[in-house]
Amino acid sequence: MNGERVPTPGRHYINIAYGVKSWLLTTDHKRIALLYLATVTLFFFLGGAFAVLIRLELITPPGDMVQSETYNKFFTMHGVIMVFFFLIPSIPAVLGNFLVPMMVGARDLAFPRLNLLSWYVFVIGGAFTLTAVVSGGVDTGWTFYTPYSSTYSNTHVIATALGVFITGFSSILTGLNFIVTIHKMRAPGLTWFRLPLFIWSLYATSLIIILGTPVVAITILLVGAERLFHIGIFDPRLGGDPLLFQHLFWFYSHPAVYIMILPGMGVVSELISCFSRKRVFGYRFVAFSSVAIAALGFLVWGHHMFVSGQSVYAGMIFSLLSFLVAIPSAIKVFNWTATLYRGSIHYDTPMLYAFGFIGLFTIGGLTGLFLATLAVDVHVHDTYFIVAHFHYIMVGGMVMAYMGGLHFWWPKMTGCTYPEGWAKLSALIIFVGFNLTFFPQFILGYLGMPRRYHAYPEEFQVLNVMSSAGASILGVGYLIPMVYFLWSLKYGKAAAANPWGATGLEWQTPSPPPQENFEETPVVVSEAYNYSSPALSGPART
Amino acid sequence: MSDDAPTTRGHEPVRPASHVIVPPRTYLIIFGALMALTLVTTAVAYVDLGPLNPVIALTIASFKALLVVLYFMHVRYGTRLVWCAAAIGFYWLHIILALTLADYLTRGWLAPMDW
Amino acid sequence: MFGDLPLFPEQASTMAGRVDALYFYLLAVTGFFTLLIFTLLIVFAVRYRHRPEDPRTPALYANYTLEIVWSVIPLVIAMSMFVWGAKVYFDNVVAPPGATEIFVVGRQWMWKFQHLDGRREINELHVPVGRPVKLTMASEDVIHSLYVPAFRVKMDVLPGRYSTLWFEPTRPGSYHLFCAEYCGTKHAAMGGWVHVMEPVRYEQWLGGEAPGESLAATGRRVFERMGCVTCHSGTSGARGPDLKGLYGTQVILRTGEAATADDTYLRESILNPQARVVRGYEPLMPTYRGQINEEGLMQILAYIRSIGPGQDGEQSAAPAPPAP
Amino acid sequence: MGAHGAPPGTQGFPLGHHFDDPAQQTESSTFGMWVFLATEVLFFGGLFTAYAVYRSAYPHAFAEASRHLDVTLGTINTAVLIGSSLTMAMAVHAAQVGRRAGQVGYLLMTLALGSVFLAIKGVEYAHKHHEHLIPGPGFRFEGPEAPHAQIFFALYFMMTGMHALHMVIGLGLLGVLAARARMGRFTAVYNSPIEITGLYWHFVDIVWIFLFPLLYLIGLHA
Ligand code: HEA
Ligand code: HEA
Ligand code: HEC
Ligand code: CUA
Ligand SMILES: [Cu+2]
Repeated sequence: MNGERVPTPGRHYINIAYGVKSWLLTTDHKRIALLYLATVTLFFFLGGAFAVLIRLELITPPGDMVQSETYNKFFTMHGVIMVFFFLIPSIPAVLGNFLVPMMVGARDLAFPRLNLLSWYVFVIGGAFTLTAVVSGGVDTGWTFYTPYSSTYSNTHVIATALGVFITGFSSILTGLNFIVTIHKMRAPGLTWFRLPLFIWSLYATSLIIILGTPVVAITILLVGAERLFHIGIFDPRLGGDPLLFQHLFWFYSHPAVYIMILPGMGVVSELISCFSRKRVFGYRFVAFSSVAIAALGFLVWGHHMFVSGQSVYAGMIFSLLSFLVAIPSAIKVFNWTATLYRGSIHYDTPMLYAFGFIGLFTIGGLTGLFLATLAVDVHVHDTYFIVAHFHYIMVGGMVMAYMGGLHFWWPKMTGCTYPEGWAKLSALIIFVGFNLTFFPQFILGYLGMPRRYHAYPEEFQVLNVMSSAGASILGVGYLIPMVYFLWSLKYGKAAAANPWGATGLEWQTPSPPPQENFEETPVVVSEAYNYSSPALSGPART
Repeated sequence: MSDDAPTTRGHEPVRPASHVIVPPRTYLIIFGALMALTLVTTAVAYVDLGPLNPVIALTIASFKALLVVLYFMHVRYGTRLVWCAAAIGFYWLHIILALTLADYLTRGWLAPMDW
Repeated sequence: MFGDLPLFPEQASTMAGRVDALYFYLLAVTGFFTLLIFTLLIVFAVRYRHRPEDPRTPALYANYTLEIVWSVIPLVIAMSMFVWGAKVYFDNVVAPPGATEIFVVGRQWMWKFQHLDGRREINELHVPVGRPVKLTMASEDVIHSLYVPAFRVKMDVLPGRYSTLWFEPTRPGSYHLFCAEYCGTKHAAMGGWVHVMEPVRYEQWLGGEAPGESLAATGRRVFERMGCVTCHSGTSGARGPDLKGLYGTQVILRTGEAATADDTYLRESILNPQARVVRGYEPLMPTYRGQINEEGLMQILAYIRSIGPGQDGEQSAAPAPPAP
Repeated sequence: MGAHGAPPGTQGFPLGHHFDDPAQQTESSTFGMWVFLATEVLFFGGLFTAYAVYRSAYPHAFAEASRHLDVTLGTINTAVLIGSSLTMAMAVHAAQVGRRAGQVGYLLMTLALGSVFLAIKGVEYAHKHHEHLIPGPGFRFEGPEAPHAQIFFALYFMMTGMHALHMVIGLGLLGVLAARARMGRFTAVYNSPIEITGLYWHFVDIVWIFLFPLLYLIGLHA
């Protein structure tokens, strides 16, 4: 449109400016995405280090490696860091930040400065939590149950809680930005039903963030107030009800588990479609099921409280609703599978991760049904069955999707190509290591091994050793990509604009994209994933 | 959701459509109504109506909030999208209230029931 | 090495079989769907792998029949899980009448059990086989959770409130007892054993030690020692109401509301007496908050239960009669 | 950021580089504020839930504790806040018609009324402090309902405190706006900062509209 906006060839968002300041003061969504990538990766390895320590301790039945106090801090820090500082921001803040404007054909998010602010807020929240880690840690579990957290624990609850509270605002800012961008900044011709499914899933995620996060924020404030001033809100000795905390906490934290899976589902829709060269089957059903998950996800939080002393009738309502929320997930799984039918399937690394996701998410999700079944949950609640359930979804599902997405968009984000052979190998290692780590935990859980135990009866040892062995394989699987991604930045081949032959606006601009994303505002004339029509699908790839 | 269709990405400089200018007279009327309702709600609180007291107090409060939202905050003249954004928070508030109370208000049920 | 690899927990209660049946149903259904998805993934992935000579893929859109089929079938299956699970859960919550009563106090980090005959145990619980047992539980500090995997039962133990749990052991033996809710430093050590005994052995165990006095009798002594009798003497002109025949009945309060004199009510009457004042009495009773611990409360409770309607005194403290 | 190559008709409109036209930018900021307010509803929503739970559990304690609040001051404050909403609405009007003096005047009036509200709130807090009604070890309350009354006051201070915090933030925004309005930054074409601050201010008013009956008026008739 304006002559001055045409970028010089070879100029892109990375080499347009140099120096620390040009990164720390940037409002470019692409650079902010990379800032998030760096911080989130740091937190992943930190959380992973705690996982390693957990698994080391659990090799032998008596708690002989560390004291129970220390172990309790391990799993708390592991859970807090992984959930709030890695998984929640992972896909949204890294891939979402990078891709939302590109996929809707905009030059940036609606509020670029808020976007930068969100990263700073995230870093400050992380700093509080890290301070807590360094100065001795917290031992409440990531769930911060009262009255333990509010009255009895003598660890750094306030610092950690404050960290989580602050990070919450970072998510809120990101979610707000996405919602407004998706509503207001779509390119001409890009109607709702032409949007990539990744955008739909992030839209649903943002809804959850907007409506859920403030509740956990105020809950954390109440815990802090209780701890500092003994006001009685959660203290049974003063007439308060500790279960109220659980209600408020899970009102956010159950929907938050969908914050931790919907973006992954969005990524997988992109991957499946691209690598089978086919439009996603049942596009509208997949799109609406994201929104349905977001909405229904707010109605089921009480399924974490089946044996907590909540009313039996409330338990039944929550159980019923939990089964309903499984249906949209089922719709997605079936539609992804159907997308493969009569496709032209390529086995590039991202697709391997997508396969991994579907398989492991299915297992994790189906075991969620065991937990939603009241009588079975009574037995397996707070056992390793739960631990296995959520790692299957969060690690087997979301982390797989995140890895798949990183591999898929890495050429776009950095302009560099990673070594395909190593990538495939590590995908395989991760898959094997993952199953070896977490499958035995289902058995352990049904046998009755409680979670958050640093010592356990002898008969559980064999399964625990298997799990620890798996974890070491898994750890290697995560370290390899770390190495070759960094390697590729220096030695990787320059990436083409559209290396996978994918549809989608982000592939119609050079890799890495110019500062303003597009040389001119794109105009969209067809639906997403138009792989069947030769004219529109971009360069064919064999 | 069609009213924010991407034609807004066209390049004609339009004056923001959401800026319907509400005449000050309307504001004054609404202000009067809000003040009157404040007095009513305080007055009613002194009368013992049993369980109706909180119901009336909340009804009046909701009505006042509605007036503020519709006129002071221009939702009456806003797009459907703004209308949705204004409603969704309040709707979600009812979810958390309803399901939490579903626990608290049914906790005592089991004991007296002879199953 | 794998010789002692356990894959399935022991079944030692009436609930265990029922939960396991449900579990196997779930395993079958989810196993079916897992296999289905995996098979389709593999078959499609192989059958439709990319071949350079392939024409472009067909433009398949949604098939509404298919979408409805694969939404409704899971929905129906899920509802069957819900109904079955809810039924078993409900039976798991409501104790059968006539169950043996045991009082449980959880605290950081031990379990204390009080039998009605006055016997006390720590971290070990002896129960007879074939008889339903009902636990009335409270915590002195944070939330704990009493869990016996072999029985497939678990219930959180809360501070400031009673929760209950029941089971009927079916096989003699010793089974793990765990604290399942994270409760602080020694959470993992807060466990022990449930010893299920043949009736004969159980009688022996009962007769083994000096029987001591019954829980209700202890409760009565506490009642006297704390000075409750001065007001609740049961004589005319006493300042407080007579507690004989009170348990489980309806009490009319000052406000005109009615309350059932169950465990929770009695607990509140002692710790926060003025919250619900009985009609016809002055709010004279002082609070005993901070002066009596959960165990003492349970002893008084056993005593008040033992003088409930239709009870012959402190020896046989039977469970609450079903309230009207 | 800043305008580059402003399309005709948008002179004086600081168009962000990533927006195509003023309408898109204005609508985005208004909508963004609404989304933020949805968040805010749920933020207070957690407190309202706690309130609902404890009021249903301890109705008498809540009524009794509520009687320790000053209904007169509460009512006056409600009126003051509604008045400030009126002046805020008028400020938005002045901006829309591009009257600079009106903008500054009404913004300052809103700021003044908001400060009056906070001052009265401060007086109330001081009274509560004086009467030892601040939850915590120093809390004193006659009668058996003391612990439950403490929960009432805990909620009272959390709710009004969070509300006051929002007021303080609002006052800060108003101050900045008034200064910028004086410099003539806002015109009939570009005024969305005033508009969205107005939305925020009205929201804070709405929160109070609910807090007032829930906290002050529940014990009057007994
Ligand atoms: C990303 C995270 C994530 C996701 C997506 C889910 C998804 C689900 N979760 Fe999970 N959950 C967690 C993370 C997650 N969970 C965590 C972290 C905890 C523990 C927290 C803690 O205590 O620390 C937990 C705990 C948890 C509990 C509480 C257990 C307890 O503590 O006692 C329950 C109970 O109902 C539950 C249920 C479910 C259900 C029904 C789903 C459903 O959404 C799953 C739906 C998916 C499918 C069903 C699979 C696909 C469908 C098909 C292949 C078709 C066949 C379908 C049918 C026949 C219906 N989860
Ligand atoms: C959100 C994401 C997430 C992720 C990605 C993970 C990843 C992993 N988790 Fe975690 N986990 C949780 C969320 C997550 N977890 C939560 C919420 C809890 C509950 C906490 C609570 O109870 O409060 C939990 C609890 C939990 C437990 C139960 C603890 C207990 O109850 O006692 C276990 C035990 O095996 C475990 C293991 C693992 C393992 C082996 C991984 C692996 O996938 C990790 C693999 C990664 C690596 C191995 C990193 C590789 C890096 C290196 C090898 C470098 C090492 C560096 C140094 C040592 C300096 N997790
Ligand atoms: C100063 C006299 C006094 C003492 C001492 C006293 N009470 Fe009471 N109690 C009363 C009065 C008066 C009532 C009736 C008013 C009320 O409900 O508060 C009452 C009511 C009760 C009730 C409810 C009775 C009903 O009919 O619902 C119970 C249970 C009870 N007391 C138990 C105890 C126990 C246990 C103790 C000792 C630990 C005790 N009381 C000590 C005066 C006393
Ligand atoms: Cu007690 Cu865990
Ligand atoms: Cu959940």
